[in-house]
Amino acid sequence: MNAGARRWLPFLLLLPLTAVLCVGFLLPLIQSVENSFHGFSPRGIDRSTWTLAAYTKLFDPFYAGVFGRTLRISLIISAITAVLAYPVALYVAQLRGRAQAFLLLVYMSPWLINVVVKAFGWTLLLGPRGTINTILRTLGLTDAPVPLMFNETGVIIGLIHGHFIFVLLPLWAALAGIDPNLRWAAGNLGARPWEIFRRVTLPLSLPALMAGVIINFTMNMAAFATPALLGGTRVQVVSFLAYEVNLVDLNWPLGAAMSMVLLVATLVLVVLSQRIVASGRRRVMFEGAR
Amino acid sequence: MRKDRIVSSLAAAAALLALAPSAALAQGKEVHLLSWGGTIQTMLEKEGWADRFKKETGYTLTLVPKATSSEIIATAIAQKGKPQVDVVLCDMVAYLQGVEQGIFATLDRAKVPNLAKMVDLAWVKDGKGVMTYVDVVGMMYQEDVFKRKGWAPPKSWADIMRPELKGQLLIPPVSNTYGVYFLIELARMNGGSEKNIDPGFEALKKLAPGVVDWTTTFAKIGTLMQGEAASLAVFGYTSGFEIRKRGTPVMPLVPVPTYMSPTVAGAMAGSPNPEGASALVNWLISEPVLAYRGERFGNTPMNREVKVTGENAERVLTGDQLKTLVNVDYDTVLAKRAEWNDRFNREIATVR
Amino acid sequence: MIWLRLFNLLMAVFMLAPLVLILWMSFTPFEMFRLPTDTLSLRWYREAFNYPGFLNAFFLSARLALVTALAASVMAFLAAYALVRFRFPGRRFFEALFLAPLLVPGVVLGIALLQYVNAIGLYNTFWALVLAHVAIVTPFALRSIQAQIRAVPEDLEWAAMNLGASRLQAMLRITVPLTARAVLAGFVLAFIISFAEVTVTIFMTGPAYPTLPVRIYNYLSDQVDPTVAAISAMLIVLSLALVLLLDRLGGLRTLAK
Amino acid sequence: MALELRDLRKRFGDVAAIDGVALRIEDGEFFSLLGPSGCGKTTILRTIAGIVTPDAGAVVLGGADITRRPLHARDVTLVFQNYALFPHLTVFDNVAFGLVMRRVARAEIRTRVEEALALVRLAGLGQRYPAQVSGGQQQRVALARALVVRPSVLLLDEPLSNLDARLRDEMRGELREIQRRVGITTILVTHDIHEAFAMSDRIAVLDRGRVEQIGTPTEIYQRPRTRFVATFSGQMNEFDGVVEAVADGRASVATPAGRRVAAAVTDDAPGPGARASVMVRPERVRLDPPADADQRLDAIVESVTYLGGSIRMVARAGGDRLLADLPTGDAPPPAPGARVVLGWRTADAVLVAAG
Repeated sequence: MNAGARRWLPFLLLLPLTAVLCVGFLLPLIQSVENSFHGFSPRGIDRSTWTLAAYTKLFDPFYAGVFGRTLRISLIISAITAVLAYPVALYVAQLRGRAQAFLLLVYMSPWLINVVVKAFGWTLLLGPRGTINTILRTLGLTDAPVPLMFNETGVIIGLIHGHFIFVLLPLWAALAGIDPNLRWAAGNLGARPWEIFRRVTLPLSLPALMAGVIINFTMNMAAFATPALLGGTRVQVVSFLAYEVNLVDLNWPLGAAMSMVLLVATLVLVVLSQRIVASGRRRVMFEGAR
Repeated sequence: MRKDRIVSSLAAAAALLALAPSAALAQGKEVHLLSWGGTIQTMLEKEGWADRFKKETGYTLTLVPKATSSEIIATAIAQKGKPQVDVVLCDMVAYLQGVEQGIFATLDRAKVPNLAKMVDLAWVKDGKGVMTYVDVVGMMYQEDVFKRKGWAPPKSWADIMRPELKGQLLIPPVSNTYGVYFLIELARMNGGSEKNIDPGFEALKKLAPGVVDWTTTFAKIGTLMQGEAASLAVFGYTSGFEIRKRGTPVMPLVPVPTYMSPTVAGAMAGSPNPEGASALVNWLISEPVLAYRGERFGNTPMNREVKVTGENAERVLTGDQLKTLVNVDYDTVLAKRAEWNDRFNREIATVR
Repeated sequence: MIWLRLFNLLMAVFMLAPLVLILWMSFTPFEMFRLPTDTLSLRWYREAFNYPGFLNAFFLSARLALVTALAASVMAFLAAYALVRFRFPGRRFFEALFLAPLLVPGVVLGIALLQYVNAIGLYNTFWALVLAHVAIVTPFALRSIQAQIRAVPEDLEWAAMNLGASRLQAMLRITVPLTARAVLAGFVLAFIISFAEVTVTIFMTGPAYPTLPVRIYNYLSDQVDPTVAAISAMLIVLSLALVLLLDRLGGLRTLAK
Repeated sequence: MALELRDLRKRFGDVAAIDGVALRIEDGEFFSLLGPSGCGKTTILRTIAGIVTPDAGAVVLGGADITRRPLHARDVTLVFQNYALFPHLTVFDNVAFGLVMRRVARAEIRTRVEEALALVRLAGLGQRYPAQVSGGQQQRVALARALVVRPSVLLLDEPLSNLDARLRDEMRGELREIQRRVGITTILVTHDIHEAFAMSDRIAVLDRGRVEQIGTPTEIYQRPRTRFVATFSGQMNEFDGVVEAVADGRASVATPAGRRVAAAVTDDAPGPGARASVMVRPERVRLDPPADADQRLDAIVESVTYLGGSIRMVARAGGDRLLADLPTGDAPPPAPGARVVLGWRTADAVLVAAG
């Protein structure tokens, strides 16, 4: 139904953003895709030859391993974030307006501080002689410092902290938007609180949770500063390696190929997960009908 | 209505925005220097050296600051063929990568008169660049910690292999300039060389489990040393002094054989302001600038005529000392850089 | 309920811990990132103001974030409107395009942008930064706006048009006011993200436009004094003040719809 | 102004929502589109308003083809089923919206909006928001908003369906009254026959995108032309069979059970040999029929239900089941099991072709 709207109207509305994205994103990216198919030597990119060398190099077990680690860490972070964010969203959603807004701000606060500076804050907190280890030692829980930095633990803590809000926001919006009548109706029909949660609240908030987790996941996959600063060389993720390859080796074709593979892999995963969610939602509804 | 108030305050903000002065680009009389933020930026912008340059030459000096030599050279290469900067100042190894990609012009002796005053060593690749000052690769250790634990202070490169230092080390990775020199020294120490780097990697592999972090920046080393997360670090000699000066009880030392880490300046080929570029390179290797670097940071000037005085003077290398420094085979380093870095990432970086 | 509350308190502590530490450390008398023990000092606040670069960078970042957030929220609104209200060929392509900047590592996008912007002669201009930042923040602004437009019954627009409004008038008089909260939320999110962006900006920004995060990043490359902690502390206080102002204007509750 | 629909067609995927509709609505007429949900009546209304573009056919208003005219330039206003009141505007601003769009002078807007609010008995509520008034009041705001611009045609999309029963009855009368006073051509979409009968000058009964019959309420109710119209417009006793003979404005149908039933017919009725049904409304069936009731049946009472205004009797006559709505009188109705005679006049029976 789109009478009264001329056929070009949607395109006219899309034009400004598309134009900006063309210059600010698409065309540079296309150039970088082109780079990924060129040869490389210490003398620079050889634009006269076309080759798949950069891509075949990525089949190497080492690069595959780095991709695997990136994927694994990203998934772990998203999973933990989802589990942690759900109760927080539940709590925030039932607060009154102003308290709600202030609490959301607390969760948004990691963005108010520069990543690099924040990393120094983490060093003071997580380092071998940092606040947490000092507390643990004072309580007599450990003798040797617990390694919380320069390993995956550090990266996971840092990224859960950094990307928490992207799961929390949509989830909170969905939970706050659920008609309380539905819960009352379920209770009225004899459902206990846990049942109400499982059969009404959870299924209704699942799409939002999934949307948040997907954004969170893609951000984890592309994160650079936090893994570099909290994980160091020991936790090599794709972005970190892409930095080294692009800047230290100056091998732009390989760097571009890496990001292309990362982009495509993430996109595929996102689309796949959306499919699974769609079929999962049908199942939840079916179960609910039983 | 309160919605109106939000809208009107947004509108007011937008109006302010339109009135805000946009940084207009001064044309012609401007020279762009692509280099580090940090101390260089402080020197130029806070301590008034950019104004001095303008007074002396008439050019407005604008710094394009980056965090690392790799970022500096990547920025320069991205502008290949259509550069927007005139002069690049960064670490030797990264600079040579730029030379290899053909982004630098040959310096003109007539337009850069100070070149005549430089030591012979300072010439880079037939005049594609010039070393301004050098730092040496050093170590720093926590005096208090060593005393407390009854360990002997380290003296030589070999001391780093001592078993009690396991879990106490901060070492720069091979992607870092100091890390490259350290790798070469490890190779030489174990009977290898730039051309036979395997012994170096074997030694790194032995060290790897005892490394707290493969650290690339001065700031991170400072923080970790201060928090006693580690007690021995390999890095630039001057950084050690800087950290000590800021109240962390580290003792810097320079083991023999000594490696220098030069800072190189040069002009971009096809730069928008070639005259200004020559003037800036000339100024960067001039006496006052290099004397300042020497006095403030203990950097050794490559200009023969610079006299360094003050507390750091004793750390500045003499002409004779300069001759004893290790000659690194830069051609090999350059050809192997990506390969070594790749190997480090594969074999060493994740070992614990 | 008590458990939920306790858990939430714990999470809030986790969220605020590094910030509080930085705040605390900004009062250190030492020249390193070190927590003050017996005395507090304001020396790093003085340093922050003595260093001309930081103040200018702050204003640049604020200006950039404001322009970016304005442009992004307006353009994201128009695009979201088209995506929600119309069925047309290529719709999914546009949706994917608007979300894609989220998926590309900043390092790669930064270098690609540097080359491209240099090639088209936009290097070292304010607008190059705006273009890049709009691309980066759009995915965040677009989502919530899209959802909110979907929540406005289409019949309201039809009713307006039926009463003589053109589609544009219907959009401006009906859909815009009814989605103002989401657009405002998108604006705030875009502002925050643009203001904090480092990875892409480091590479592509020219010398005339070093943003505050880039300044801080570069500053920490070979110095380590707590000036940046003082700056961060002031930023936290400033954003708190802004939030309170927004609350006075009634905007905070609109954020939390 | 008169409105004409010429062979209007619209498909949504496989479904023909409008399947060749042709209508003419006279100036000042109150016209209803009546049909079950999904019959295409709302789509027709939206096509007139310009929200839906038809695949074929034309909408002609006062002699001008407005099929392709953008909806904001049509001079036809619609009261939406859910009213579509703008939640962020006051009642006053909602009503004023169309006038603002027409760039009417401020002072005139004020007087006209106040007039319109007075017309729908909402004077004084102008500064409230839609959420602050009751459902019936919302409905009247929507009506005022549509009327204030003095459109050529007023479209009403199930305007009473969201109201409770009492309010609905009240509004029905009020709406009709307002329409008469303003004298505006009005099209009502509804699935409620009582609503359509009570308000309309004429009615079009729709089924699956097609017009089944157009006529006055009396014609629709008393002389339905199709089986669908007959059964949709109320209860019917049906006798299915084959037409035996047609003569003198009456036709007789033989049922498979051997019964002969007659009905009054017009010229276009099914001819001899056609399968058809004779239909009689229950209230036309009499107990102990008077002499003029020429159709008679012996039946046994099955059940009797007291409905207040009438008594619904279900009886069985051979294989046929009969409904009769009898007036409540002083005499008690026959008990279940009693033998009775039921009858009606041929003139009260209609003949429709077999569905």
